[in-house]
Amino acid sequence: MTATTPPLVSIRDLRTWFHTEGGVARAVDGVSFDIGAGETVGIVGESGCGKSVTALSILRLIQPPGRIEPGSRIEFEGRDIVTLGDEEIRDIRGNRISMIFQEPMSALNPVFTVGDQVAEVARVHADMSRKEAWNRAVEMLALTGIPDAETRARQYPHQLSGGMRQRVLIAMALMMKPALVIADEPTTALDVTIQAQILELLVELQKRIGTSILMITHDLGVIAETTSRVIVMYAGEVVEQADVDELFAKPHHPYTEGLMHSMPHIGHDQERLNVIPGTVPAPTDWPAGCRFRERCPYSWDLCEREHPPLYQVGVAHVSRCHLAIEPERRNHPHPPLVVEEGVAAA
Amino acid sequence: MLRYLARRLGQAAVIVAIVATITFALIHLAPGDPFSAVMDNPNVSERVRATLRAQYGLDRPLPEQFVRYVNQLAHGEMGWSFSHDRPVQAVLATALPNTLLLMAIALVGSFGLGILIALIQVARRGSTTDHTLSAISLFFFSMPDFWLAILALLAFTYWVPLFPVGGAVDPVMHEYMGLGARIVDRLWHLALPALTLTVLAAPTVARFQRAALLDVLPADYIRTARLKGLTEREILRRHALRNALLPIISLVGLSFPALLTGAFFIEKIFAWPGMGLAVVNAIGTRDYPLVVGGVILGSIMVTLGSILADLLYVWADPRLRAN
Amino acid sequence: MSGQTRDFAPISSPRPRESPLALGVRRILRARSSRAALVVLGIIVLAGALAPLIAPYDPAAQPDIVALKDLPPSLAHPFGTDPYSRDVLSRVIYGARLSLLIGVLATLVSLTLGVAYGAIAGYAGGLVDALMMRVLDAFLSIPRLLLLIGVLVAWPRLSIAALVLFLGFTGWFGLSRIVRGQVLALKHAEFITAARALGASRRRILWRHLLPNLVSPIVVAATLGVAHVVVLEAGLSYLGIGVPQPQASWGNIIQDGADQVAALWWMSLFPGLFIVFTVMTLNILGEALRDAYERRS
Amino acid sequence: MAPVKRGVLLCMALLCACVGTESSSGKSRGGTLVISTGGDPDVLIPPLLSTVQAGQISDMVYERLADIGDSLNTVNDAGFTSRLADRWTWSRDSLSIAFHIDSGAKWHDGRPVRSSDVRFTFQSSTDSTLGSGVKALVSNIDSVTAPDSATAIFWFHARTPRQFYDATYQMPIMPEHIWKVIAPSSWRGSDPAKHPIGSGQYRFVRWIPRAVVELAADTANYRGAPKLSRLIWSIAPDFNTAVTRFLSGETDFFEVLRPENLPEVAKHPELRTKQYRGLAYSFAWFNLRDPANHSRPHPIFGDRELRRALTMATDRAKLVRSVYDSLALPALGPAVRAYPTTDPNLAQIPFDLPRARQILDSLGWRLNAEGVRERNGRLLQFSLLAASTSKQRVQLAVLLQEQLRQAGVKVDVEQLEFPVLVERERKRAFDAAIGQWNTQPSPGSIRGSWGTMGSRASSGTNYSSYENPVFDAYVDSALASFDPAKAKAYFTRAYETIIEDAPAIWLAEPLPTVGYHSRLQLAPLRSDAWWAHIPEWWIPPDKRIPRDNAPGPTMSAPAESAGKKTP
Repeated sequence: MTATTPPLVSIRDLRTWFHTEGGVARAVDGVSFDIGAGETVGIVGESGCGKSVTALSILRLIQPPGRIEPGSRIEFEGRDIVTLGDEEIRDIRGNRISMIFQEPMSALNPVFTVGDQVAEVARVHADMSRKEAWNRAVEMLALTGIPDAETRARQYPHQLSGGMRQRVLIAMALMMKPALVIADEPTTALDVTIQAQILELLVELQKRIGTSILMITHDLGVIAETTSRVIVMYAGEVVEQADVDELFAKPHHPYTEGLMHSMPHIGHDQERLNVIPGTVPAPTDWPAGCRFRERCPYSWDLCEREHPPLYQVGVAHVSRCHLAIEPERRNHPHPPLVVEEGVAAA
Repeated sequence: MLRYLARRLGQAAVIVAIVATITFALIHLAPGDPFSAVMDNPNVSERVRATLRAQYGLDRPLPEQFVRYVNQLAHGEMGWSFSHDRPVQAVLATALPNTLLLMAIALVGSFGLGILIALIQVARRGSTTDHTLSAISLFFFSMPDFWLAILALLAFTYWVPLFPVGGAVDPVMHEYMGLGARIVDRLWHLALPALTLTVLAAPTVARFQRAALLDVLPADYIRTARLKGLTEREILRRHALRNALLPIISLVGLSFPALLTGAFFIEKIFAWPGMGLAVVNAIGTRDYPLVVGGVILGSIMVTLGSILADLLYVWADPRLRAN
Repeated sequence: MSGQTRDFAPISSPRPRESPLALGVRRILRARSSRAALVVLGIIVLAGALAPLIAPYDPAAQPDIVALKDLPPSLAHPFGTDPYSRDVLSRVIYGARLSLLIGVLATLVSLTLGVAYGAIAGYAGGLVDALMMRVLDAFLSIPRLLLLIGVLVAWPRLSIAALVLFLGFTGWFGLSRIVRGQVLALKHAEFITAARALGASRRRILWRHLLPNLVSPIVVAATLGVAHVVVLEAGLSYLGIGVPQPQASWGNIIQDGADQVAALWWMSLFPGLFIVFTVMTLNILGEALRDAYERRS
Repeated sequence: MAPVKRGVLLCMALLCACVGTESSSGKSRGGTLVISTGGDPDVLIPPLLSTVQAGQISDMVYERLADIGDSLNTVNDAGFTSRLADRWTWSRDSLSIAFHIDSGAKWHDGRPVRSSDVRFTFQSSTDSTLGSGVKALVSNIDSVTAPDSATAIFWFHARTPRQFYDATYQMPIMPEHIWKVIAPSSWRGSDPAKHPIGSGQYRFVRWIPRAVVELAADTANYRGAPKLSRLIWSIAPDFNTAVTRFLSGETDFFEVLRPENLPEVAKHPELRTKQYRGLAYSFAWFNLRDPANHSRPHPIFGDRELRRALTMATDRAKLVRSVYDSLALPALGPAVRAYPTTDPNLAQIPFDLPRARQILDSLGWRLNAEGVRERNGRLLQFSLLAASTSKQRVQLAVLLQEQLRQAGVKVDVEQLEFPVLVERERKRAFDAAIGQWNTQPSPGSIRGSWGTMGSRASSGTNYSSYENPVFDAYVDSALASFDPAKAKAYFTRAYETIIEDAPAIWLAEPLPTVGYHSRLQLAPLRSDAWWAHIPEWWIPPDKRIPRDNAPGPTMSAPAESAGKKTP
């Protein structure tokens, strides 16, 4: 929040709800944050906490029954993405904002050559001939470190390795030199040795192109490695936000604390952060009060009564935890209320 | 690839051999001799009787008859059609191109139409248009072939006489027409039967294609396409359709029996001179060799059809093409 | 939310929380389209079952072959009369009875054969299985109508019982393949292995574990199978090798008027509509059931 | 579709309003007649053909020595007009007739017609290896000799009223040079059977099975070119399509309209209909012999009383009205009203259902629980064959099925394609069948279809095996009589005998009605063959449509030789 220039993206009170037969799933429920130009921001949290939906909301890629609720605002380059026309939002996608998915395997269309798929971005957004777009695609593939890009471009996704495919996706994302790249768990599906390479590549390319990156991950290692500011999400909300050093040094929210404790050494992949007992509650049924209460070792009656606001707990450091007003309680943890079994599977 | 083809053709040969065995069993298990009507008929010439005897070895022991029968079949000989007074294979060879023409047009037409309907439905999934088209598809899907053909005949040759009542060409004037007029004459006669068969086959395709598209839509690469800024229509047409066409190709093979069956009724009702008409007429004349020939040829067509579909599948799917 | 994986579990646990039949019924009752289908089909079935009570006339009676023949639909004869002065509505109602009966009985024959053949092939495995599957391929590649034509021409003047048998004999190929697949998969499923380890006999395994899992594909196949037989029987009767006169089946009512479709349009239209609605409702129900079973996980 | 069964003798006159118009400058020649028909001809060889289509085509391509007059007199040569024979002389004892061949007569391949062709035609028609039904019909002819190339002499066994008729009507003359190289047993499948060469006013052009037969005017014919330059039989796969093609203008002529077609025709102002007296009658006949063992009587139909009861249970008038409306009369018996020898007031077995039931009861056939009669464990049940190709006959069968059900008789209707049905009849492998005889101008054909001779001879067509010497004797006496009144009296006795014996339920005598396009100018329709005068039909030039002026066949006619003679 120290940015002096106006932020590139400014999200205010973003609520993305899914209106299903089983009720309204409030996957993202009042999220606000900014991303500055050239900045790398991380969002961290467990599966189902709303990070991916937040990312998709920025691109308005939410499919029915999901919906960005009225009143939400996503300002980007001075326009509100939420209210843009279909044509305008399409003009932004892949052009000003692009995204890298976590499954390079399935994110590429199996029946087209990778070159075609990368070139398609240019064909949509730039007034380019087939040939020009192709050349550009090959150039871009080469830039992402794919050896013999010309040949590779003519191959189909199934002929490439996982790391190679992720590079293809990166090439696709950076094709139009977008202002913002959203990377949704870009390395999760990859081999440990490849993970580091891809992250390096991302950082390097960001420097070269000057784009902002929103890095979404459950892996605090990745956050530490790449980002300057971190947003911690839980149960559809931002629960803590701080510069990366501040956060690692002084995590405030018990959830962040939990994440830290479960953090593996960098390079050690772990499917799930399972050190925090229990799981994220169902999005159709967020608990009243603090949503982390049932898993929290410090919770007390206030947590049940009152939904915590974001407390300012440091310089550019906010946290959605009542501990901000009764910090001494941190010294008296108790066993969490829930046991694993009590949570019904969705 | 070639090895695969060879293996499939080998399987096909086994299948046809089994079909031949089944038909042979049918003939010989039947009460009374299906050939007695021919053998005792004074209107049947001695030549035909000799041919039949040779073909089926009617006075020989059963195993010998069987070997003989299979051997003849292997050489493409299917016996003598006494109602046509020609070899069965000659009758079927004359009729087959007409049936294939009808089936080919209906195949292309029904897949085109079915895919189009599915695209419209999926583009507006959940809308009234989608539901209405689904209901219409199901309605036509549930129709007996012959009934739709009767209705089509009734509607377009009696009530609104747009098309001729039957046949492949104007039987009287075709001979005296110029090339252009002949082509027009052919198309005019072809239109209604082909259209009917198309309409009969399209619902299956539409229903299948709709399901296939809906299966594909949640795929990650569709989201990738959206992310690129493509319009929904482009996504559907380019990315979803290409992938959803793969399962549809296997439907090509599966739809052969239905198309063939449909062609039988349609040829009968529109007097289209194909193998269906030949076989259906042979029912009445108890021209058993022709009926059996039709059954065997039909099975060969179905088998080849499924091989064709497999090859098409391999060709269309880059993942398989490489191997 | 991002990783929307769809895992189809073809094999359910040994003790589903509710029986497949109950599940099917519940699913059918939930969707509006299948509820409507059930009502329409129910009416047709009921009409057929109660034919002697509700048909206004004797379906074979020719009350006045001069004055009452070829009458277009009217109040007295809502579906008109045929060239023999028979009431077409009564014939359609009796036709429902016969066509559906043939459909159901032939399907029962098919089910028995299909389950037996598929189960044997799947259970035996190895060479037996391979051989049985090749034979099945051959059967599958003969279009059913053609096969039936071949049979019916060789066996002229068949009784309706024989017609049912032949329709049944030609309808089990698809199902037996499904059954074999299920049996094959089940054979190696954990709970079967467990049961075997616990010393359960083969028969017990078959009855307690295999059959319940086969119920779903069988119910679906039966529903769609009846629809198929109804259409086939109509086609064969239309070709004059199905149900003989003066018995009424939907197909041969159409055949009776086929000669003068333009003049006697009511003879093609009404029985045809009954076929379409029967088949349509059966298809809707069959699909609803299939969806119900596939989505269960 | 309907079978032509050629029978024999006697004579009679006929009626027919005449439309024939005289006008025949060369300019009026031209035009195409397209005839709608529901089936293919079988084989285009006069002694072997059996379908009406083949009869029509054969009569256009081949010629007889002399042709029967419109009065259909069959006694001696009154009314006969010259054809291949320009004159003939009777021998003094009337046991031979010498025909003189027209010197201009030529085969369509250009060869002259000679007396040896006549001799050849007789010899091969009676050759037992050919297996022609003609053999039985010309049994009174001993031989044919050819003393010179222009004279053919027919020698007869006995003096009968129908010697001349036998010699001419039964045998269209065939070219010896074409046929002698082929063994009679192989004629059917031979090439000339499909591409006939005759001497008639139309020559054969093409036959595409299941589609079309085309003939073209033989412009060089010794009797002059016919008025219409082209005849086409448009072959529809079924009756219905044939009618529709006629209604839609695709064809010009349709030979047998059904009652239900009449309103349709009335909707088209350009179409006309015309009724004429036909020579056909239909019936449901019983096999009097056991199909399983021909030496035994049929277990059901062997009983005359039972057969009479079945006739009694049938409301024939209503049945005929239902199927034919006004286009048929109830049949009198094995005869048509057009014969002068037929008494239109022949006594009939009346329709009397209660009486029929009584008789069946008294014969020991008792109703069982299902309403079917039963005697000694045997059901009163039989199968009734009907040609599936003729909807009217199927209709008759189903109507009969229900009427007999009222009397407690269970009938299974079995629909068979016509040739298969005939085959079953021929082998006596049937219980009962719906049949129809299209008879010849002479009522003598009754000997073949209902007489002992027809039951026993291999070529006989009395498939019911009805045998009654009394009936045979009356028929023989009638046929031998030169006195019309006597002949009629004998025939009446014969008919009464067979009607009382009830070997069949006599059903309908159709009044054939043709439909035609008004631009067509017809000549009289002859009862035995409406097509007999087609060479005189014409289309006025101002009414012609494009197809009338279509160019001639592209194939070159076989040898359009010189030597023409125009009368």
